[in-house]
Amino acid sequence: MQADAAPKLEINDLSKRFGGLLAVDRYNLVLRQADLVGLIGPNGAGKTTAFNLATGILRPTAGRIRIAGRDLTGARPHVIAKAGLARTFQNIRLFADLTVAENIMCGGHARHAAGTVSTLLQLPSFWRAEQTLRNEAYRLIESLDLGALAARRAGDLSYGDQRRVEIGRALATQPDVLLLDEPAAGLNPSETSELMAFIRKVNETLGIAILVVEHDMSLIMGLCQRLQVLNRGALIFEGAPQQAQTNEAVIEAYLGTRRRAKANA
Amino acid sequence: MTQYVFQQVINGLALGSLYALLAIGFSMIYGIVRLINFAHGDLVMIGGFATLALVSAGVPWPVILVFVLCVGAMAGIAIETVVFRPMRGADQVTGFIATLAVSIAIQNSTLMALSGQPRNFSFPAFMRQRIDIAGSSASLTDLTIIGLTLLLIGGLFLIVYRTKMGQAMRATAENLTAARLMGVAVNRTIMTAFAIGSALAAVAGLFWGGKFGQIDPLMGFEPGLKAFVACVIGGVGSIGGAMLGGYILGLAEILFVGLLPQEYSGYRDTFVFLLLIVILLVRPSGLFIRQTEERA
Amino acid sequence: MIPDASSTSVEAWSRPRAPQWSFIASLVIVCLGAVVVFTMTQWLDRYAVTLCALLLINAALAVSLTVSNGLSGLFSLGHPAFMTIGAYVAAILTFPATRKGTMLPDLPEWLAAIEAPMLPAVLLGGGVAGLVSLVVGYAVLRLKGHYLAVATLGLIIVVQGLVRNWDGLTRGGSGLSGLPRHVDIWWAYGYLVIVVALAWRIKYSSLGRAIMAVRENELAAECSGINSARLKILAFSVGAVLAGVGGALTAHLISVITPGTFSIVLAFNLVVMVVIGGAGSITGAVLAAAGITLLSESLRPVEEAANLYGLSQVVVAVCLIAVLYMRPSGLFGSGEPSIVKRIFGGRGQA
Amino acid sequence: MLEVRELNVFRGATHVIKNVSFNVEEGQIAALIGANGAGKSTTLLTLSGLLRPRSGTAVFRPDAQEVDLTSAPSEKIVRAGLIHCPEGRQIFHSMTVRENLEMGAYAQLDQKLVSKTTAEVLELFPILAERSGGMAGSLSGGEQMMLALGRALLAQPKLLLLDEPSLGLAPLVIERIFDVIAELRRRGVTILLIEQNAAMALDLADTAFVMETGSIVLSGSGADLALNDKVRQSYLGGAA
Repeated sequence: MQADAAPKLEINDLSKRFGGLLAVDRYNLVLRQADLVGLIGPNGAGKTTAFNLATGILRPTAGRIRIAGRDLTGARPHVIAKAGLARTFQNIRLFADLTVAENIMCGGHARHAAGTVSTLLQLPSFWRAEQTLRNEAYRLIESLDLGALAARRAGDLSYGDQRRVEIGRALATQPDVLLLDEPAAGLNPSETSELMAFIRKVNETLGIAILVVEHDMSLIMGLCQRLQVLNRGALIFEGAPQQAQTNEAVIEAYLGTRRRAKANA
Repeated sequence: MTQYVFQQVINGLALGSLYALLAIGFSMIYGIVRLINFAHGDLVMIGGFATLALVSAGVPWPVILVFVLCVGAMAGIAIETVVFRPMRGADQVTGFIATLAVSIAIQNSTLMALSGQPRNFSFPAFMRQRIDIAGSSASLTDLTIIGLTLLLIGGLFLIVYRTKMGQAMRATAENLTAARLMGVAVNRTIMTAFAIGSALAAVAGLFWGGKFGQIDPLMGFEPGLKAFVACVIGGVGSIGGAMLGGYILGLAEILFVGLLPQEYSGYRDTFVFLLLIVILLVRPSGLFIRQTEERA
Repeated sequence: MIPDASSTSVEAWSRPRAPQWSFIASLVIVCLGAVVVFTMTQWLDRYAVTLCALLLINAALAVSLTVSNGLSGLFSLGHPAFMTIGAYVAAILTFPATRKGTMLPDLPEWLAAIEAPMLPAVLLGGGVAGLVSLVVGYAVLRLKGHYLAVATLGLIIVVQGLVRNWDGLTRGGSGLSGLPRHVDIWWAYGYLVIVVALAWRIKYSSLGRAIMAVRENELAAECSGINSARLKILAFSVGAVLAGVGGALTAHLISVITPGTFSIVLAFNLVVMVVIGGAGSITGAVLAAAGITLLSESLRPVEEAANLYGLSQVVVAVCLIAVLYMRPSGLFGSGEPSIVKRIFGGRGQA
Repeated sequence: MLEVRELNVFRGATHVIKNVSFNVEEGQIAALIGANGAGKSTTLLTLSGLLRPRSGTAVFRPDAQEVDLTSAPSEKIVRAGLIHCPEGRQIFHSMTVRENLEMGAYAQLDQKLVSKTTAEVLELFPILAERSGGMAGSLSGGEQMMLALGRALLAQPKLLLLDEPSLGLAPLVIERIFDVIAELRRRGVTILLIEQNAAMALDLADTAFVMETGSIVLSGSGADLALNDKVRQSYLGGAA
């Protein structure tokens, strides 16, 4: 697959202030096709806030967000999603009362659904749109190996399955960029390694650029080409994952000083 | 002209006192269990009928006042324990529907028991006289209502800000989980908030009857809704805000009717609820609470 | 990466079209209903037929509230406001021109001359209600949960206040009586069929799924590219149009409309029907509406005989509290019973 | 002092805690580490009586008493000396610093003891004395954590449950907080600690438990676990 050199997602000097607290301080990120970048930092460092800014849930105090070259700073989340930026949530947010298949079809709604009038009159274009939605959802469900769960209520699934469905719903929007917020939280190690393989597959075969926030260092180290470290809202490191482990500032802020003391002893 | 305006202001303050009494209870209950208690207005009716029963039994007025406070408190406790406590933890809308159901049940049970016929209600005759103040005159009824309301609100502030129970109530309202972790018995605390709020509403019923001269089983509906408007004006959940909201609403309503030409007075309630919708849209957290952006 | 699923299995799983026979089944059921209605008109007295017509209209209103509240998760109590608007618009249009001169002397010339037939009057009534709901919805739908409930309750009072005081157009508090009795049980039945069909079509379409997604988790829906503000207004306004139509039909069934005809108690009763039926369940709304209407009508003789006015409302309220205790999600949750879905082709499930 | 056996907790339909058993001995610091969502906070909430388990036992034995944590109301658990300092600090923002501390002593009847402990807490955290009349919400994150700790100390804990005390704090403040925790152990308070910063937690802990998807998968002394490959891999930032 020919990598497209133009950035899919470009974030410049993004800042967010809550009252007196600078939660995100001049955050920068460039994601090109098939990038796989990790974002780590202590709890409360501003990772989720950065995600919420990028996806339009919060309005930035300053800075720019460009998606595929379009300036979408301050746009509503559904506009940003349609422009090609999809995400998952730290505390899974599925449509609990809908089935797995319906959840995934919702991801395709923005691109394929028939208009209101066409729906109410059930014109041929309505049936065509429903057919397309279904076919796409089916293919996605097959590839995610969710076939057995398709008719189950999403709220009744196990934690791990819910995570997969949520990623599936994000993929159903056919994004260029995928933001994953702690995808391995609550998964056991074997589920985590399955998830890693899956993320890699999505990244490599579909060419989707991925930014992943995670505390599980084995996932971050095993997966990411590039690593960003955020502390108290500001980037303190960006570079290869291996370099992060020896970086003074990163150790100080995140990996812990006492460990180093012990290792030296 | 100044005489007229003065009388309108006193009238507005008296009405505002009623709204304030109701709104404070409403706000306390919302603050502590995040429940919009639609049945709160019906305690006005219960207070009104309790007063009427005691008056016809010949009980002296100061005793009636105390009794009505107790009746209101007991009614509040009963509603809380029987209906709302089992539903605590359900979502807000479910709770709201339940309060709507309680309100309809109370109203219609009273209708069944006492019929919808309005009953006459009056304070002792001497309350009808007018008092001269600085060249203008005001009715003793209005002045009494204003005075007693301020006393009751003062007492409430003492309880809330000077006693251990009050402190537990504020803590529970702000963060129920943390309050439990401090060893606060939240069920008892919530019950107390219901009791105090409901007692104030029942006294508002006593005043309401005295001011308007009539009571009926459905009388609580309108003041209940308006207490909510008063809360929204002041910021739902804040006791001081509810009090100010009540007075602002009372004054605004009376001045709307008193100062505009006659033909607009029929739009009084329309005006009140347009005000509500506008405030909800412009400052959903109320006039006196600073807007803050939640950290998502 | 996506494995090429064999085309047959795609079709088997994902055929969206309702099987042909479910269309026929729906037709058969509609016809059966028509036969029942016809039998009623032959055997029952006029009062009973009117009562049945009211029951059908109530059921339709409950279903329309299912669209605007149940699917979307909004909690609006504004239905009576839209019914009042629809009823007055239609009534002013159909009122005999000869009597408008005396009862509504302030009408503009062109309105005074009109004596519209029922169908356009009803549609206009629904349309005006819909327009009002767009304006109101734009303002109010940003509110959440019970704030929205109280704001829409306020809307009822605002509309009633306007109607009561706009004497020249509405004849104020005394209302408009002697409306032409254009509406009979057949209108009511047709209205119910159309409302249920529309609700069904919305629910089992991508549109309905998206609306339910907003109900389940607005933030996640937005981040999946769903324009939640637009869908909420859409659901609210569809409900308002249907309510306006229902109000117009009711007024012409009982031949009178006053500012208080559609009150807050009605809002409560409709909400009870939706909650007991299960928010979002069309079947549940129809059954609950029928059950509650029958229950309160059957208590009416008791109320009159024992002089216990209010009994039926107390019973309804207690039923509601009992349902909230025992089955907070209502009789059918937000789904439809599988047998109903099989007959009518519910296509939401895989 | 604390004995948990076969505890199972559900939140809605989700099985969050699965057959969890562990002990905390008097005078020790025990650490519970694991990923976000593994069930650590749920465990603490169950111990302090805010959530009820579906099955299993949890017994708290301060002095000669015995409190059944699966059935006792939370106020009784607090009075027995099991104090939970929750995640995210959960101070009362719109109350003053002093009032927050008073809330800590809410269940205490012995006023002499309360004023003695208040003096100790203010000595431990002088900043709280300085700001005692100010609104708690206006404190910085680190100061809020100190207030939360001070409030918990005023409840006279025999067993202190600490949920992520380092959350969102600067490294210097974290070290200060951990120094205080060590000091508390010297004063005889038993501590059950949840910590994201596994390195610091293991360094301090006498015993430690690793939790994954609702179960305890590893346990041992803090020093042993710090050397465990799996722990290093998952929680200490890879092989160093």
